[in-house]
Amino acid sequence: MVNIKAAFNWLASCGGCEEAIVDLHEELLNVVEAVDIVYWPCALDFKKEDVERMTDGEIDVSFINGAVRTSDEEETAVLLRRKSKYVIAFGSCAHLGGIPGMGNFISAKEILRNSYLESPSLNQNEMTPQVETRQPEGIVTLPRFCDSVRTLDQTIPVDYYLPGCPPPTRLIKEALRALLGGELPARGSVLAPDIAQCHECPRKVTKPDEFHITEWKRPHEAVIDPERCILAQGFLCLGPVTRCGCDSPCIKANMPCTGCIGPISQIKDYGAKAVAAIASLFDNREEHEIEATLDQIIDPAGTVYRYCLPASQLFQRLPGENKRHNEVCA
Amino acid sequence: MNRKIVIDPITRLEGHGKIDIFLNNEGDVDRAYFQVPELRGFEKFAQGRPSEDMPQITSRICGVCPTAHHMAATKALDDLYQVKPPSATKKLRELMYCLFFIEDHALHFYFLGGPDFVVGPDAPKTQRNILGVIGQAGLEVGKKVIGLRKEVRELMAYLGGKAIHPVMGLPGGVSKGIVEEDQPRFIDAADHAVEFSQMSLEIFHDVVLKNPRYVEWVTSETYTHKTYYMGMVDENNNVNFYEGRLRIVKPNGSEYCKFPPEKYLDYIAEHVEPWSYIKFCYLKEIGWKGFQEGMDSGVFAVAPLARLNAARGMAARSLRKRMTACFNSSVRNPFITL
Amino acid sequence: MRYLYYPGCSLKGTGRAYEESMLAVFQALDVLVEELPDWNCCGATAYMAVDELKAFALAARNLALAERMDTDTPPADLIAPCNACYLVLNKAQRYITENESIGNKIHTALAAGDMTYSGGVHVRHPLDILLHDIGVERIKTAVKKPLEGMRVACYYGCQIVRPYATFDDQYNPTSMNQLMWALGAETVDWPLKTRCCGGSLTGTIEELGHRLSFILVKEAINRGANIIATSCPLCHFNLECYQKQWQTRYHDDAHMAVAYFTQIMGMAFGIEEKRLGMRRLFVPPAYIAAVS
Amino acid sequence: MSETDVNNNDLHLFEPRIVAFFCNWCTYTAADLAGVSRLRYAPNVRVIRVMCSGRLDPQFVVSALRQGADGVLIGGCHPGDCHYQEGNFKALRRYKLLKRLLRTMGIEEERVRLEWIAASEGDKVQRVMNEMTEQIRALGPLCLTPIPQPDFESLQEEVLTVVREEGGVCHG
Amino acid sequence: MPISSENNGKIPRIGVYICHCGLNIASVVNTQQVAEFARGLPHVVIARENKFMCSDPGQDMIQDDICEHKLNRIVVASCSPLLHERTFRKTAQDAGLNPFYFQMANIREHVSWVTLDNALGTDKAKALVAAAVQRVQSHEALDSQQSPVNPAVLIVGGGIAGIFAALVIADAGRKVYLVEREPTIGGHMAMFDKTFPTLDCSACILTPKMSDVKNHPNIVLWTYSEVEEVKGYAGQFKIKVKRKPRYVKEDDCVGCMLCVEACVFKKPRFADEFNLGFSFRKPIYMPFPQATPPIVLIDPNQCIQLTKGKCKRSCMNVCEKNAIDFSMKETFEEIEVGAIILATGYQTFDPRRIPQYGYGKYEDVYTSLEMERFTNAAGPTQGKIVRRNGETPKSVGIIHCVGSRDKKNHSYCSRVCCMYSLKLAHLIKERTGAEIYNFYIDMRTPGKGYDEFYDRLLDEKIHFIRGRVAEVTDWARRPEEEGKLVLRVEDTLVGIARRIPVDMVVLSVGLEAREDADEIRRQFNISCSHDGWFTERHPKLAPVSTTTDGIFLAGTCQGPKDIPDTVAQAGAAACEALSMIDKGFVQLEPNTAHIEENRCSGCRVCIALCPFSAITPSENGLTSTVNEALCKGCGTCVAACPSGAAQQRLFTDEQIYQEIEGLLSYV
Repeated sequence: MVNIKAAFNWLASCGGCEEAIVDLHEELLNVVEAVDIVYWPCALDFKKEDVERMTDGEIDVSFINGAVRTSDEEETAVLLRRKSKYVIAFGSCAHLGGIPGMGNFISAKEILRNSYLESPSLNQNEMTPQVETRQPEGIVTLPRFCDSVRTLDQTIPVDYYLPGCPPPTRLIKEALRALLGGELPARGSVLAPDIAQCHECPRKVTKPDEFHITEWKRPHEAVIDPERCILAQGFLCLGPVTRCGCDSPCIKANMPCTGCIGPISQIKDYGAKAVAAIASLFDNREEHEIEATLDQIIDPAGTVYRYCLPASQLFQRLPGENKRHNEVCA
Repeated sequence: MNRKIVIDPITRLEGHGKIDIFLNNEGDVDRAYFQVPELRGFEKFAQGRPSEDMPQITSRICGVCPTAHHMAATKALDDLYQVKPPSATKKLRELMYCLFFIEDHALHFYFLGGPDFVVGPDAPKTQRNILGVIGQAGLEVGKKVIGLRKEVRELMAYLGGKAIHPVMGLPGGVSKGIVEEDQPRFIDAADHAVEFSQMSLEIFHDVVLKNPRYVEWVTSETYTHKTYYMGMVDENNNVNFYEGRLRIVKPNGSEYCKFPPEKYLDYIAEHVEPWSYIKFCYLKEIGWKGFQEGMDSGVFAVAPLARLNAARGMAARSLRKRMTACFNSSVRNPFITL
Repeated sequence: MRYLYYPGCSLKGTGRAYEESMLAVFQALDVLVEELPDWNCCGATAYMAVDELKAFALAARNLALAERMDTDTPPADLIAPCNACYLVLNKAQRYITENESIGNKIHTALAAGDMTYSGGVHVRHPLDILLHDIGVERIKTAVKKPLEGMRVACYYGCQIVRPYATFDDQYNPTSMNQLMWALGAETVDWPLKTRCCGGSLTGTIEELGHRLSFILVKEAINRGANIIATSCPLCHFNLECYQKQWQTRYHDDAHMAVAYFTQIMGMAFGIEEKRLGMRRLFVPPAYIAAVS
Repeated sequence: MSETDVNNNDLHLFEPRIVAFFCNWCTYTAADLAGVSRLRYAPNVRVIRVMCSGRLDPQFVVSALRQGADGVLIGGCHPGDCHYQEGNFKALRRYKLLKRLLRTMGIEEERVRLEWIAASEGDKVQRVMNEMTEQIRALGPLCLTPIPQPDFESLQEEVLTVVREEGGVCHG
Repeated sequence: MPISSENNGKIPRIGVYICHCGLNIASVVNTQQVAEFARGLPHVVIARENKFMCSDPGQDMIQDDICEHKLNRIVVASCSPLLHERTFRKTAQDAGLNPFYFQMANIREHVSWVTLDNALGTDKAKALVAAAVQRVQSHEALDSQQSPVNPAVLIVGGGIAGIFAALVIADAGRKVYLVEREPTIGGHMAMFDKTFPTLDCSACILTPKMSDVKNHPNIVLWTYSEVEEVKGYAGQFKIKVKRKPRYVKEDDCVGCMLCVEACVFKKPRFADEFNLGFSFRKPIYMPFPQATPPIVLIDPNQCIQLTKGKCKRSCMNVCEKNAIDFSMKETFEEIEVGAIILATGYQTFDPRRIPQYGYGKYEDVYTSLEMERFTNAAGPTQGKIVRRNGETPKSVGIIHCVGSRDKKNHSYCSRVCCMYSLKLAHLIKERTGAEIYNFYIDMRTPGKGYDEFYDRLLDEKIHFIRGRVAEVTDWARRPEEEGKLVLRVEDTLVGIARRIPVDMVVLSVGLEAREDADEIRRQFNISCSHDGWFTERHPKLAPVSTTTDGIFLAGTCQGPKDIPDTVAQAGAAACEALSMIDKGFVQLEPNTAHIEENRCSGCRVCIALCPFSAITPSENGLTSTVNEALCKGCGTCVAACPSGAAQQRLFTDEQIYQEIEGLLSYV
């Protein structure tokens, strides 16, 4: 039996997904038994041109992690798509935008200004990175920093998704098994159980029948009882809105779930649904009471969209830029 | 028009890199540009988020060394909330951090940097990687490497929830402790780690130091930068990974300055080049003098070697011997890539 | 408390007594009253009948001036003691804010004199201020000589309740009565209290005007009143000044003291006559003193 | 699938499109009453009937905005009048939190509005519909950034499809 | 739950029907264009118009098409679903289609009746049709559940409406609980003397009915009681009734009145409510001779024993039945009924709100209701009409529309004032021979024998002056006015202002909703108009139903009406209730929520949300489940469910998403 050809690549990501693969530990050896890794910048020395030289569809499966922020990342994604039979969006960034996705809260302009012109550590040489720089020796080029962060499937067609930040070892192993065994589910599926966190939460038994939260606490504001349901203790745990399959490591570390693995397939917009659920857990009636309770939730948008802003139905609406929008539209 | 060689991407390290090399008419390297073609904008989108989320947000800067960012942010929170963590907290964090750098250095040595030496620079690129290393050093070693990393990673997960992107850090504390019956696991791991690093040093000794070609190589001009070096040290100027002051030494090894991390803005500034998204740090007082080495340039180095250069030595006596074995008095910075 | 005060022409003329007594009373109650600088004609009911728009413009200028002033009680409260001024200013206020076309015209008119008016002024009658801002309790404390034996017919006239009844009942106003009770006086039930005093007819169609005012006084007498309290210079004038003529005109004696309600309050507060403009009254103060 | 209707966006004759979610018992009935009383109002608001304002999933609002609505109006019974006792309070709590979310997302306050309208308040339906239409007309179209779609041409779709039709990865 | 029918294919075949509703829709909406547009929508097989879709031809059209074109989804664009959804569902059902494969687009109430611009109206109609078409595709076949109807009825209010409704239902052999707040039933009608236009004695026709109620085996009569709590739903209401203490044992008192005689208060000195304070009673009293039940009660605020705690208690001693019990406390009764009839009546307008009419200022100004008592032989004056000073009035003015047809008060017409004013005019004339002046805006005398009655009074030389009275004053301008009440009025027929001196003034006060109407409305979860009258489900087609199934309206609580109308409506309400009972069950809208177990993570976000405690954790605690019998279908839990596991039938997420998309995608 011929080994299948696999590629691993990162786009706008942190390398955690690479680590996740390395952390297959001894399993990794079995993988390389059955898989020829033809591209993996983090660990192997193949270059882009090696991929370009391949025929279309030559790679059986590409595991692509990271969101898409630069023109270069877009090109790489497109390249791998063309060369691959299957593309698997690997990890939260590729799946939903991930942490870098929060870049969509602000405009690209803002980000560049902040990093290169306003940051307190700068020497104020008023320089910003350019797509093309004419140097004595010739032109040096940089990829374009795009207007917004995109998920992988907003850039190229994606066949499967491995969720999580990083994807849990268990899910990776199952995915590989399915892949090698040719037992993949319907195209477009997320390769994880389609049910929410609470289902496998180690503290499920301690859930109260009803939630009547009177005060939202931040994790450092009170001691979290290591046995009881974290949400019931008034700490904003996104478990109910979040897919399971990660074996709840954060909760095991006595911290609330922050939703890195994303919503289950039923949910169209993680943030909006989280709003529905969170606002259903307390029962003030007077407007000012409600406001007061909500004031305890710092930065709601950043909380519910932390790992999935680019995947939001709202995608992006830059603050205070409505005028600009109108002009654009008109 | 002079020729240009592009190396894209740079491989076997964390992060995105690209090198543009310009050759002159003689075909010699005229100038090379190491570029980082990547920007995500953490500085900006982190603004407006809850402070206590920083350890988890910033760890996403790098998933290979998330613990470093996580810990840095956590300590920043201590500072922000003006709390001094109790000793148990400090120990737990430090333990976590030690686990991390054992695992991380193992990774670097065997997966990323190591192959260049173990299988050698001339080996075909299909070989120049962990698999090649295993091929060379034998499956036994491979199993050891993997075994140790696994053990350590599991303990990291025990403390931090996730080994990659831990969640333990809180202002003035940690989210979880160790129950007594699990303590032996950590003690064992420590022993294994020491054992393992002994082994690694052996390998290093056999593969590198015993190979004159390598030694000549790495001590050659090409691989040497005479810059300032920065690293964290304890009150005895020994290396410390968790806390202490930042010490900067001159190219000749004498102390340039020493300051508490939170004062970094007084000592360090950043320079922007139009051809890379990365910003270049330099010593504020000396100023940006371009890509120059030497006393007069503000350029300084960090990371393992710099850390050793900036310190008087290692706190652990057992390591001092090893260190001197690597450092013969003539050169202070032999192994730039290590 | 501090209020802006719009006198209007009559309080500087025939109605001096009203101004003097009102200021004295407010002072006695520690209410600061500041005259609106550079005020002009209110727009006057008569003018209103001739050229509404110009009348509004005149009124608007006063309102604009008032808005400019900074007062402790924003939106600026502007006291208009004369019922006519009170009505005209109120009417202008409403038309400017509620009728767009008129509003726009007025704004352009003001703009010509580079003024603006955003509708912030609150036109108020002294009755309103005394009853609702200061209150009977406070007033009771200021009473030195309770007015036992004084039986007051409170005359409101038509303008403070029609068409707008902003602070009292349209058909059966009682604010003045309440003040009088606070002074220890009684009030008589007098159904004519909002009936026409003859207005300016007394000067144009005398016969008609006189009859109207005569009816009022006559009925007040029938009702056992010994003094009529007024809140408007014109009403006051009509009810007071023609009493002699009536005797010849109707061969009927309708002799009755008429005083501004503020004068009556002043008396109860024990303010000396001079400061209450008592001497300006046709019916001698002595007489009023006697009845009280 | 219209992101923002192009011919809608000439700002001069911009006709906002507003989706309303009205509860069956009070607000929808009130809208019927407005009809029966022949109260004319702006035709820009289009009503979706739900049994209770408590049924309103914030996802509906978001999805309406995404699909080209310039505003969303939510109508429920006055506090204390809910046919289901509490539903409108639940709607209120979700609305309040959603507003905070939308604010961060750069969406103007006026675009999403909650109103208590009793079955008898046909006139209020008229008022609110007109008010909101004008407010949003003044704001202009919402113009969310379109959700990016993969650019198939550059992917040589035909190649892709060939490849994709092959199905399973595992050989043998 | 989905049922199979050969017609319910997977691929939607949609029929769209656009109603003209005569010109109601067609005059604004270009129905032809809409139909054309509908034809272009996905899965639409056929789109037609019709003048009246709800008519038989209209419905036949749908049914024929279902068979002929194998339609499996129906959309009707016409009026409000609240009006005709049931009609068309049945249409579909009769043609063998599951009734819930139907969706309605409201292009009348929400489009043609509220839109001026035809083009924009047509666009809006298109959008609504597109939404319905898109939504109906995701509809699923459903069975509507039935719930049994408890055959007992609660009637709130013991006026003529409540009394009549109670008797109708009781005679049909059903149990009735009649709850009245006052110590006796009878309501306003019991206070009247004669009834217009027939002038038959009010008491004579009412009191027999009252005792029928008292004696009817199927009627439980609770007077001096109030409904405390209403739970449940159509067919299954659970009611809690508070019974205030009378301090007299109802079952023992025989109404002999000895106790009243014996009361330590020798003289009656407390205002008698029934005579509106024109006569006096003792702390222990019977509201009026024909009171039903005919038993006495003690006013706890007046009785010395109850206020001071010490008294000779002569009343107690004299009562041989030992019916008096000072220790009595309020008690509560809990009952279950299938239907509720509200007959809570009205209150009269308080003319003090119109000070210029001098009520409360001039002693000889009376309200019409007071006059009813004076004319009544059992009234404070034994039917004699006299001024306070005891003299018989020589002239009486009757002012119509006091509080009615008056923007400052009630803009509506109270409907009965003209007629009762005529009646009073007749009675006063008859008994005093006084000159009588009616001041009216318009005479409104529609009704059997009403206008004839008006004519008759004209012959009786009663004066009618058309004009609204400006004021009633005692200010005499002429000697002949001395000591009289002068009515100042503009006679709009003659066109002059007149002053008419009279001895006595009667204010024909209008009817208004009871001041506590709003509380009652909330308690029973129905709605009311701005004026506070309870609103019927539909002004024409459901005049006695409310928006809440199983609750019906009778009498003036729904709006001003005279006795005949009230009784007629009471009968109608009674029959509605009876038909519900005889049917034996109510069709429940199958819009309940359910939780898909395999999706539910057991997060329990939903449980506290359910106001009816319909959601509970499953036995194993792993998931949550909805008890659909308890679910009322608000869908709050569905909106909250972070897993999309909770779904509401007829309002699934999918269906609403489809509706949103349809609404925005095509127009």
